[in-house]
Amino acid sequence: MDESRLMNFRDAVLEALFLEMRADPNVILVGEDVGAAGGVFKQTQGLFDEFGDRRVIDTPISEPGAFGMAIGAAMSGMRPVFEVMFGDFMTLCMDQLVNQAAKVRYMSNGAARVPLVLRTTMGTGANLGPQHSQGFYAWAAHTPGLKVVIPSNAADAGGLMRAAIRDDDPVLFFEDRLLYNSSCEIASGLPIVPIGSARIVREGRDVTIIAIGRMVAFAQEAADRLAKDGVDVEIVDPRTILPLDEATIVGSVKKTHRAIVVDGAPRAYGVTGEIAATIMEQAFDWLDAPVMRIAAVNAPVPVSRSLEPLVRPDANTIENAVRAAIA
Amino acid sequence: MNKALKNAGGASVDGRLLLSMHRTMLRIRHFEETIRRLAASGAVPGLVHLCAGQEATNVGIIAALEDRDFIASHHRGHGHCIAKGAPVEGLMAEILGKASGMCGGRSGSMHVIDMERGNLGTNGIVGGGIPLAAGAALAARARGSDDVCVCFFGDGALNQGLLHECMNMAAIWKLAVVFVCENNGYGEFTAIDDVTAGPSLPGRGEVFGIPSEMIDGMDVQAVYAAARKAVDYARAGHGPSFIICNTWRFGGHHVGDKQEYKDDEETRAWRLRDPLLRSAKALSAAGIVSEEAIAQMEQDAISEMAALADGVRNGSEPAAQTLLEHVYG
Amino acid sequence: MPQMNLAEALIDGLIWSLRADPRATIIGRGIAGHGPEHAAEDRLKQEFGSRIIDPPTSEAAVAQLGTGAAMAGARPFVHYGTAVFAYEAWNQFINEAANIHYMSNGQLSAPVTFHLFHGIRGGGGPQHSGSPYAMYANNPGLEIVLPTSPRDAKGLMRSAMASNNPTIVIQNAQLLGLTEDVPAEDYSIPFGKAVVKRDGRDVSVIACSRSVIDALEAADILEKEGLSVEVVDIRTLAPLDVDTIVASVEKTGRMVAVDETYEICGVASELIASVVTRAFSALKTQPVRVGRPMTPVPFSPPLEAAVNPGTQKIVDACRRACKR
Amino acid sequence: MAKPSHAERLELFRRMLHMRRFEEMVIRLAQAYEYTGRQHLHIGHEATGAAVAMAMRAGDKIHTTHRNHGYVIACGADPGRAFAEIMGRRDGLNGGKGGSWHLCDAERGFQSTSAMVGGSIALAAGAAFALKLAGSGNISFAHFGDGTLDEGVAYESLNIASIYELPVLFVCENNSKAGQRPSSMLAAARLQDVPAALQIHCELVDGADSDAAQIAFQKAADRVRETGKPVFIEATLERWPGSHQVKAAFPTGVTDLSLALNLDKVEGKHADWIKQSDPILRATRALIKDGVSDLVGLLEMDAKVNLLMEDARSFAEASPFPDASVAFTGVFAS
Repeated sequence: MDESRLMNFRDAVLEALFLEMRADPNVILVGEDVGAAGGVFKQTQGLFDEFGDRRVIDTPISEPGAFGMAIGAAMSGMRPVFEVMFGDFMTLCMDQLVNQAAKVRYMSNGAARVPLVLRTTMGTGANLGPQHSQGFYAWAAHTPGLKVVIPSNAADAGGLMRAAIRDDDPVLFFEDRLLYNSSCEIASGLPIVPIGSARIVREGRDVTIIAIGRMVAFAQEAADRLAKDGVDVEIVDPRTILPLDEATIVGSVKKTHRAIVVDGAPRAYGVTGEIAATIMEQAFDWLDAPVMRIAAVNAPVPVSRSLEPLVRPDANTIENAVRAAIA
Repeated sequence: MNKALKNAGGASVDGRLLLSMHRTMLRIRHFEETIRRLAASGAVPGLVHLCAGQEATNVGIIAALEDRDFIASHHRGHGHCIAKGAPVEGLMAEILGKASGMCGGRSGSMHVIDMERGNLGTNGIVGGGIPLAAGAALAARARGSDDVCVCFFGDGALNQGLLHECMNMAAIWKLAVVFVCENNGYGEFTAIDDVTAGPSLPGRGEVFGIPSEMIDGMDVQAVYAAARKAVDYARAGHGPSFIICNTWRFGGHHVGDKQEYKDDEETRAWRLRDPLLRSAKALSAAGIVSEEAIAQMEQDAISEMAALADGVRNGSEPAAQTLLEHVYG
Repeated sequence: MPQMNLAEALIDGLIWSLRADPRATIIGRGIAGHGPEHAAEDRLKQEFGSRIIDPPTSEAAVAQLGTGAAMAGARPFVHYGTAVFAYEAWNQFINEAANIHYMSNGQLSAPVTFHLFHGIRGGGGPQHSGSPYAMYANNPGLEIVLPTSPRDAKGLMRSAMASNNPTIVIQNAQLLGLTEDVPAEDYSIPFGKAVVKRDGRDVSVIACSRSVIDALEAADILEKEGLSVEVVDIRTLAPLDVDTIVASVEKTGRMVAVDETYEICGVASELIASVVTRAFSALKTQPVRVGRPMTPVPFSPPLEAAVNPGTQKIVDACRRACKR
Repeated sequence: MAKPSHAERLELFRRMLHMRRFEEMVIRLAQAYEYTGRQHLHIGHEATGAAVAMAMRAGDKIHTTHRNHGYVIACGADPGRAFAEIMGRRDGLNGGKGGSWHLCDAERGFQSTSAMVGGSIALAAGAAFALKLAGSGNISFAHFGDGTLDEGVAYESLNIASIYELPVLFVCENNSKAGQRPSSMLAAARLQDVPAALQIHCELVDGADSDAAQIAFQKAADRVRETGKPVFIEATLERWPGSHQVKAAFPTGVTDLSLALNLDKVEGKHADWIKQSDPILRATRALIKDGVSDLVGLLEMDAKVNLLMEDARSFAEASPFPDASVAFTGVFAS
């Protein structure tokens, strides 16, 4: 009776919104063009028709004010899903995010809470340039009080969105736009995926690749190629950056003795450094080689078709890194 | 005792209400005086911003609210907390960072949150409370409730983009928000006129079609009357209002500020307009209570606050092992 | 050589910058803070009063005022009293100032200096104790400078004002009173040069900002136990001088990375990841991180002390690294 | 001020034609190359953009929003290099690093285009601040759409420009449509009420009327130069039906100047826009009616512009993609 369905990333998140909004009248959606327009990436289609303008709220182009308002609504009993059209615009919400949302529970000694999801898109690959491609999750992960989720596939995206909406703390939910049309089999009922648990995407003996978001797909491609040469790659998808499932990552590295961390966001002071430092602190004596990092270069994202792909890793860079690591 | 009063501004306030507002203002004044002394003796960690002089705006506005309504405050917010019903001992302990503080010593003066009484918190960020207040009103609208939310901010926040954004959204969605600017003439150490453009401050609300007025913030009856109107308007679903209360802080930006930027003559003139003198005079002139009774009320407030100081000062500090509690739920 | 405290040295660096370049201008006040050192600012006001403006509390627009002016040929110095207030100008730092030189393919640059106070400062509480420099450094296009001594403060400020890039000088407010001899004449200290503050044999402590001072104290304590600690001050987060750090770690064979900011995605993590990649085989034991635990900074003094990665935690970390 | 001379009116029209033919070529390029980035075309805004550009003097600065192509062309940028930039090519204005949203031609005072809503208005205030400091007598221009006033930073910048008396001309292109879902959700009855409340002088102009725009922007720029204070102009525009292009197309057809004298022949879904709101056709009619030129003369001018755009396209197509190594350069100025 439990039939799985093929569903893409965008639809899985949308279904999660439908399910949670039906289940809890306190869940509201707030953002630019999320209402009758159905979202600029068609990611909120149908919600306005079913839930109306009291629960699906179109805001002016006033990110700081509108996000602060969502925080206030969360403190007063709502569970808002706040949508920031491009992750780059999250910069406009930083004060509200860091100084209010992340701290309210702690400052109130637990009396107040901010059950809120900030949902935003990111990613290179569409020639959108320096102000519309950035993934800013390292900042969020540097902020206690927030949770940071980066799904790599449709099933996780839907399941994690359900968990995020049910969570009593502010959760940042980063969606790579280039994954929106990627599909996978999803079990009936869209099972909830718990926040804070990594997934071992593929088991292997020779090297562990820890890949973030869309990089998981590149890592799989590289692993398939390497398998033909007898190189057995293990891939770990952390799924959540904060809290990070250190046990799964460190456990995998203790098994393979080699680690490569792959991320599509800038390397400096970012997630690859965090994961690499964690491994080196906790599994130093098991390591046969230093942890390698592959991440976006330290430059803004250029528009040009020839330049843009150079900014972030892909299957080739990952494959080359693995070959270097086991050499 | 129950007769209506008329003041010079034409606002009329029930005698019992005026008496109760006067008592709350006295408690705030002497609470702040106690904190000032504690700070001077080194008992208060960090910076503390006192509201003495601004009691009428704190009390007059909040008196027009019901218990279920919300407020969002700012860094000069002890008076708002007390007027909304916060336990003064817990508040004092919080300001001193003690274990028995309302927020367990985590927040200090600038971040006191009191959800039980609908207080979204004092706030360390200029304008930070404004969207929180609008959000509480948005939540009320989503719930189908007619709860009202007041957001207090200082004149420094008048130039924050957040205010512009939130006034706009409150106007287009008819949110039950009352925007209250406590204009004490100085944003930190800068005179408001030096940094604030435009012919009129109410004009900044009127742009959005929001009923806006500027009132004497040293007159608790006038403040109450304006708040009554704005709160009723919001509760009836008509949307936001904007009240600018002209007031004065008797102290500096924070305890220890020498206030060299203020003019002595101006300071003296404002001192004469002390909101407590004004309400005391109104109470006795109308024969609500005797002057002796008013003096006794003040003594009671002094004793109440002074009695707390030693106990709070000697209270235990929070234990280090509580450090990581409540980062997440 | 005159003695100056850090606040005075900072102001001295600014004064030399304004003398050297008529395009330099100051937006903001309270540059020497509001503590006991605040009077240092008076010299600046006396000499250059007409080149200082006092802006409204409009953090976002003020950042952009500085950036736009820089793009049009001015060299503005923009002061934000407390680093956390600049969260309101985040978009302007990251999406505008940091990108413009690259986006315009070098046609434009934004030589603006943003000056912020950061750090646990005693009762600052959750909203006034923030140290967001690791977040800035995650973003390409910004230079991040963290002075830890009066001499450095003057020379680095001079370089910041002369730099053609958007530069963030982010100063731990508790260091403003540090005093030492500072050359009276004009000089500058280049970015991207870490400095070995103390030579040692057994373990390298790599630190920045306030943590450098704490590390030096820790080194004194450990010396009495017979442990020889080398302390490296990285001085600029971007550009980061990896060579000097690697050389130190290769010499001692042990590494402790210390920083006042949060551990996760913080400075210490980046230092370990980028240094160990190069010095892996020289390392005798695993690297150790010391940072702020993942909680907002509480207000109450004992709780505040518990989050500060101060001297004792550095001492413990060095012992751990040396297996003592 | 004096009414513009025939020569000035023709110059304005010439720039408008450049802008229109440029954007039409962008559509063709997008069709030919399945270009994946997005662009925001400036069609329908030509009178405003050209009038602003003509009011600029050497040394003035302008900051625009992402709907910027028209402005950069009106300011005199090389269309070939602009096409190349939009296509991400080596010889683009920004060497392929900026793209459609961030065109920059600093030599001509075209400082930057910010794709962050509200970005341009604040940057232009900063430019005005620098120009005032330098005492050059130059002014800056801020171009933005009606949605920008929803942003707090716009309000902060207007306040700052007012209190510091900064020489900046705020150019607001209001193309929101009454009765439709507005791009602006401002509660204010009129956009100008916001700057007016901050004591900034305001003007309103029909942005599709090239003569009115030319006079209004010249007058406003003169006023900024004379008083040293900001001025805010709202130019009202009817949104071009292809304004939000998901798929590159010509919803109102390729512009045909001769239609200006045969408006009754215009049919179809967007006939109203073509008949009433196309600034190019309106200007064509006015120039002919006032005897400034005749249709033959204007068509000749148009033919030259078309040739220029063809050449520019060839230049851009011939330009290679940039070498990979430059992706990592130019992050910092030296």
